[in-house]
Amino acid sequence: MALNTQIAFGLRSLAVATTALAAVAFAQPAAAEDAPVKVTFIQHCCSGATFFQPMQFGAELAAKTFNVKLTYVNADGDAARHANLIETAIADKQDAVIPTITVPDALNAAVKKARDAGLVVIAENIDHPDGGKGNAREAFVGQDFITSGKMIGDRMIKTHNLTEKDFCLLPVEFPELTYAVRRAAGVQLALKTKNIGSEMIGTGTVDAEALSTISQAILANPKITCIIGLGTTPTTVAPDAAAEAGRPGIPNGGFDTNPKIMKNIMEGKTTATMDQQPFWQGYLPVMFAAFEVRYGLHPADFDTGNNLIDKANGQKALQYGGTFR
Amino acid sequence: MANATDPASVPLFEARNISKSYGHVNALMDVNFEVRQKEVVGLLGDNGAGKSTLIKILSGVVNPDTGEFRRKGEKVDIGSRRRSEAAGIQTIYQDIALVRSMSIMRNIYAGREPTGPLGFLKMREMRTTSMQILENYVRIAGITSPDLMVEDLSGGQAQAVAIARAVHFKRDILLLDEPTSALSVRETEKVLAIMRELAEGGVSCVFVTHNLYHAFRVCDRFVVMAHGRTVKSVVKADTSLNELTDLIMTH
Amino acid sequence: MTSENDLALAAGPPSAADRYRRASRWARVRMHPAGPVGIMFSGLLLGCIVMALLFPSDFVFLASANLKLILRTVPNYGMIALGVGILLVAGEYDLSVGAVYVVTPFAMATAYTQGWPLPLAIALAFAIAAGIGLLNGLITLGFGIPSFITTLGMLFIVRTSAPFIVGYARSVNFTSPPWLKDTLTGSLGPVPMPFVWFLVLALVAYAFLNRHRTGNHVFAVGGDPKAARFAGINVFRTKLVAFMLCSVFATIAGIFSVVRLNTAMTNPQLFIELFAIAICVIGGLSLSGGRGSVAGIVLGACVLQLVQDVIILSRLPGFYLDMFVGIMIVLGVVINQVVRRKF
Amino acid sequence: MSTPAGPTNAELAALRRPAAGNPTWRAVRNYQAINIVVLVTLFLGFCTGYSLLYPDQLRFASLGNLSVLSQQVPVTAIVAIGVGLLMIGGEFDIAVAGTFTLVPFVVAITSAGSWGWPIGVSLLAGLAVALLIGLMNGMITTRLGIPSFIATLGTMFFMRGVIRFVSLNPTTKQPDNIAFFPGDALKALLGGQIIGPIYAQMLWLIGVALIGYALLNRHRFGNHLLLTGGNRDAAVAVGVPVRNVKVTAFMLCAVTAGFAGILQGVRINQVEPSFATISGLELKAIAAVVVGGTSLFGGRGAILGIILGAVLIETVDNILVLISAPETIFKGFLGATTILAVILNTVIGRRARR
Repeated sequence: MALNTQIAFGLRSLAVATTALAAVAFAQPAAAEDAPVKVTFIQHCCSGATFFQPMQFGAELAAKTFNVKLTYVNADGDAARHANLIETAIADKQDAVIPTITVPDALNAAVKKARDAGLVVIAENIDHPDGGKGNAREAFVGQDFITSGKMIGDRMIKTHNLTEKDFCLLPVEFPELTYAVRRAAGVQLALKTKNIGSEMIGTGTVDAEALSTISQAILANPKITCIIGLGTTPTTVAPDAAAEAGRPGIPNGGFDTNPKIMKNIMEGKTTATMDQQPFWQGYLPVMFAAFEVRYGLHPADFDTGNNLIDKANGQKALQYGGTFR
Repeated sequence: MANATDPASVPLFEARNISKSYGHVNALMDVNFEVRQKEVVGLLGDNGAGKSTLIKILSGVVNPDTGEFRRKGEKVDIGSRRRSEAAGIQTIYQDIALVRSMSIMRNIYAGREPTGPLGFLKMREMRTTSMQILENYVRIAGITSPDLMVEDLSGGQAQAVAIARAVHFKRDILLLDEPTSALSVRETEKVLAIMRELAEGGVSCVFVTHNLYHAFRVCDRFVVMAHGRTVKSVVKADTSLNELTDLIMTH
Repeated sequence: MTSENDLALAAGPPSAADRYRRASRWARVRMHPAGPVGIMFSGLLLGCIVMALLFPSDFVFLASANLKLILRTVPNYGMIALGVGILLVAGEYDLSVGAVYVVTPFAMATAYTQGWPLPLAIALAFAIAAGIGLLNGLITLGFGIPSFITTLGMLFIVRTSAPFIVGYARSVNFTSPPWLKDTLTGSLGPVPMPFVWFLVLALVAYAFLNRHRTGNHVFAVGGDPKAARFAGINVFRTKLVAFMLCSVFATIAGIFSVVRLNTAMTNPQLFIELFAIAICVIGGLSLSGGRGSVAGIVLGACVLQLVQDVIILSRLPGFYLDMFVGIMIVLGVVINQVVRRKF
Repeated sequence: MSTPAGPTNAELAALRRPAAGNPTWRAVRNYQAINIVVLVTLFLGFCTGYSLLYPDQLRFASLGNLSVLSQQVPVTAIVAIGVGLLMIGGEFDIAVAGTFTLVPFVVAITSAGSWGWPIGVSLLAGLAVALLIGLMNGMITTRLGIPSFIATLGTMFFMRGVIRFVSLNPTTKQPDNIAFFPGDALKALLGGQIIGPIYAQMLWLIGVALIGYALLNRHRFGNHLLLTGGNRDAAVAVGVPVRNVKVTAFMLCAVTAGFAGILQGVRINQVEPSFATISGLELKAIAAVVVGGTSLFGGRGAILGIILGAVLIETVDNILVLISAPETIFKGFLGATTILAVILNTVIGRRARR
């Protein structure tokens, strides 16, 4: 041990930053009863995005609770990097890896390799379209985008009595991302039952710009009588956009929660939002992994995404926003 | 040596025993150089003779290893650009040291802007004065407004503006380092004429050039350098173009 | 025409100066740094008005809601572009503005919700901004490396700093006092306050760049650092000031956004830095420094927003908005070149 | 070219005074990319040494980890070589992520389904598209005379739209990922395991690097490129067709980006339209190139340096994963690495030249 420290100290002068980090990471908890379970958790995109905060909070809470050594990494929306991170986890002799199956064909091989190497693989947030039959992941914790899209669509139709005369704007940060594509498909499934038309528009992630883009779209198209934001940014700014376009009170709803969306819901500016409960998507897979590795308990699929939040049940979501919600 | 008590014979500026070496290379060895009132001095010599180093030292960009400077007999320090300027020395380079993308007026005042409270510019004062400068010091045709961009001027016009700027700010010694080598024949004539006018008006010039014909036409005196030393200092009346050429060639 | 004593270049080809003297008022407009973008803006505006009058129901450009919206939106990128523009004139880039725009108001909102008095929280935001600008400048100038690299690195460092310090990606409710919200985002008569503030900031930037000593130095160091140094200008200090101003302007824009949305988030706001540079270049600023005008930046921001507005109002598929923005950026710069070259 | 305001002959002579040590050592010291070679060697040496001494703490040098690196690093490095060559010519390409995505899309679409082209033809079609993109970037930049930073910023946004269009799923009318299974032969050729942790991508990188080296250091084009980037006026003066050189560099850059995109697509069996938007590949590539000692202003750079720049960036990232560094720190580290490496390059470079 002393030798180890000495060498580490000597090398530190070579590359200060690297060693400093290494020192932090190598500091293992002293003599735990069980060895910690090593888990790599891969968030698929968007470092710094507030949506993922409850997820990370959940993962870290579970790690603390169940003596897990957690490596939380971000694939930056790059499928190849995602595959790399899974393979790195295998090479790093992790006990479990928790990926997001954003790009199924890209990750199948890596997931299979991880299973073959004896790792527990639990998917979170986005699943293979064919579920458990699609690849070798053992369980999935997350939202069914299509079902949840249909749910918010149905809710908007029901609350606002939308008919075929209505028209829905579906703003989303990046229209080509998986969540956008599948949520849009779900929402359109609901809208189709009433023959309601819809149109997607890309807003980007800059809040102020998204606000303007949506308002302009409302101005340009007086047919628009309903807004369903397919991601956090457009859902957040939708009511303000309607107001700035001179048509406050256009029915609007969407996906995800954050303090601002919750505030809008409680103030009645937004009808409802589909909460996919990212806390569970962080907490459960880590817990499942720890229990399977330690006790051989087999995990199961868990749909976190059926929590439709409106004014009636939003108080807690507002209260615990940013941690559990 | 001149009698120090006779004010007329005291040189305007003197550099004594200047030496400068870069590593093992001696760029200047024990050089003496002086500029008198109302004269144009030609500083001649082949490449590597030490002219540029001397000019850099005089304009305060480079510090000599040894040596001292006197202005009108009094010892002065010219160890930085500001001190050199304070000693009345201004340098004009071949690649005209004006900001091409700025107007004439802003160039003239760059770095010494007249300002009011909070550092805001006195625009009216700047405009009128710069127009006066352009009209008084060197009458430059084609320049109708101080708001013209320098990049829109011809090389000669720009060089004239640079000279006007230098003269306006009370410099009485102009170092002109190859000021004409980027100019057309016609423009070169103008700049040579400006030099003569300036000397007669009380601003002494040091003219560094490779072109002996130009030098011979405007200079009152010649200093020939070679291998980091001054080889000869001679007034125009005592020499000829051929002699100067020989001097440079043989060293 | 020319006397013997005169230094006229009698028989030479007419210099640009001669041509300038003879140039018409129209040509002088085109020669102004903001000329091309001004022409572009006027043409675009005229076209929009004509179209709106021809098709009042399909193209609702003149609806007061739409006009207000444009005025509300222009300042978003416009304010950032003012700072980026000043720095561009000084001959340097800042890619870190996109991160500063997010992080400094986030710090302000966090401090405010933790009970700091508002002025102190705002001061904190500006202090951090100035610090980042200072660091950008010190690294760039101290080590003599390209600012493109320094600020590219800083973009990533600053972007991750807030989530790193608070431990998670976060969003903070920022319910500002009504007076602040009204002054920043209300409206003055029919004109939205953000635009009023944008014009005020543009005036400040103009006063700084064109009427202040340091502004004069900014033009000089950007145009020709060697000549500037020769004229006795402190290049280091001048550029440092420009770096700090750039970050400060980004922070102002960020505070407006946070007050407008009542929320500060750590979400990365992608591509802001690139849009800000695009606005400057459309506005006639040179990427190599030394040239440009505040009017150009203001008009550049207006043009970019107008184009976006036209695309959405004319019901071109919003799905391909990016594509039109891309064409617009290239076209804007090309028009700039063409108009100027014709002179 | 004479520059009278520059150093005098005496100063130049002083600079030329013989350096200490023997000629080989001097040649090593004067090599352009020496700083990055030393830096990467030290860094890799440290990581390898540590992981061999304490394999349970840092599994850097394990077979599995090296396999990952040998599949990932070449892709980044190949993109960086193209971007680097272009930067040596004095220009930027901000649109590489678009090319990287669009080209494999073209290959995947034309080689499957109703198109059904032979894979070889599809590959050529993909590379032809890359050439076209490069030609477009180059023409906009050189013929219209606008800065490449802005020109390619425009084409970046433009290509996003194009990618959204070509990626529309005919049934859902939404952009979608496309599966890309080009057959075992091509898979082995472009991404097969050669031996141990060595994958085909490594060989392709070596191939591209050799071509890049030959072009840059052993071919007239390289000379023209260095001259164009280093001193455009001088290049024009000696009759170098500056515009054509730049357009060629743009096309080389697009082709390498497209080829890297194909390598990636073959490896992960899928092409995703979102990559063009959020990957940030353009900035990562520029970072790798300048970390490798290439001058941002053109005229200076070495292929080996560019590759090592990519190696450094990818390895630092890999190490951060292996030591379980907090997620929020990754991008910050990329930024810090970039700044520090460039400082190191310039400062040491300046000192060596002094």
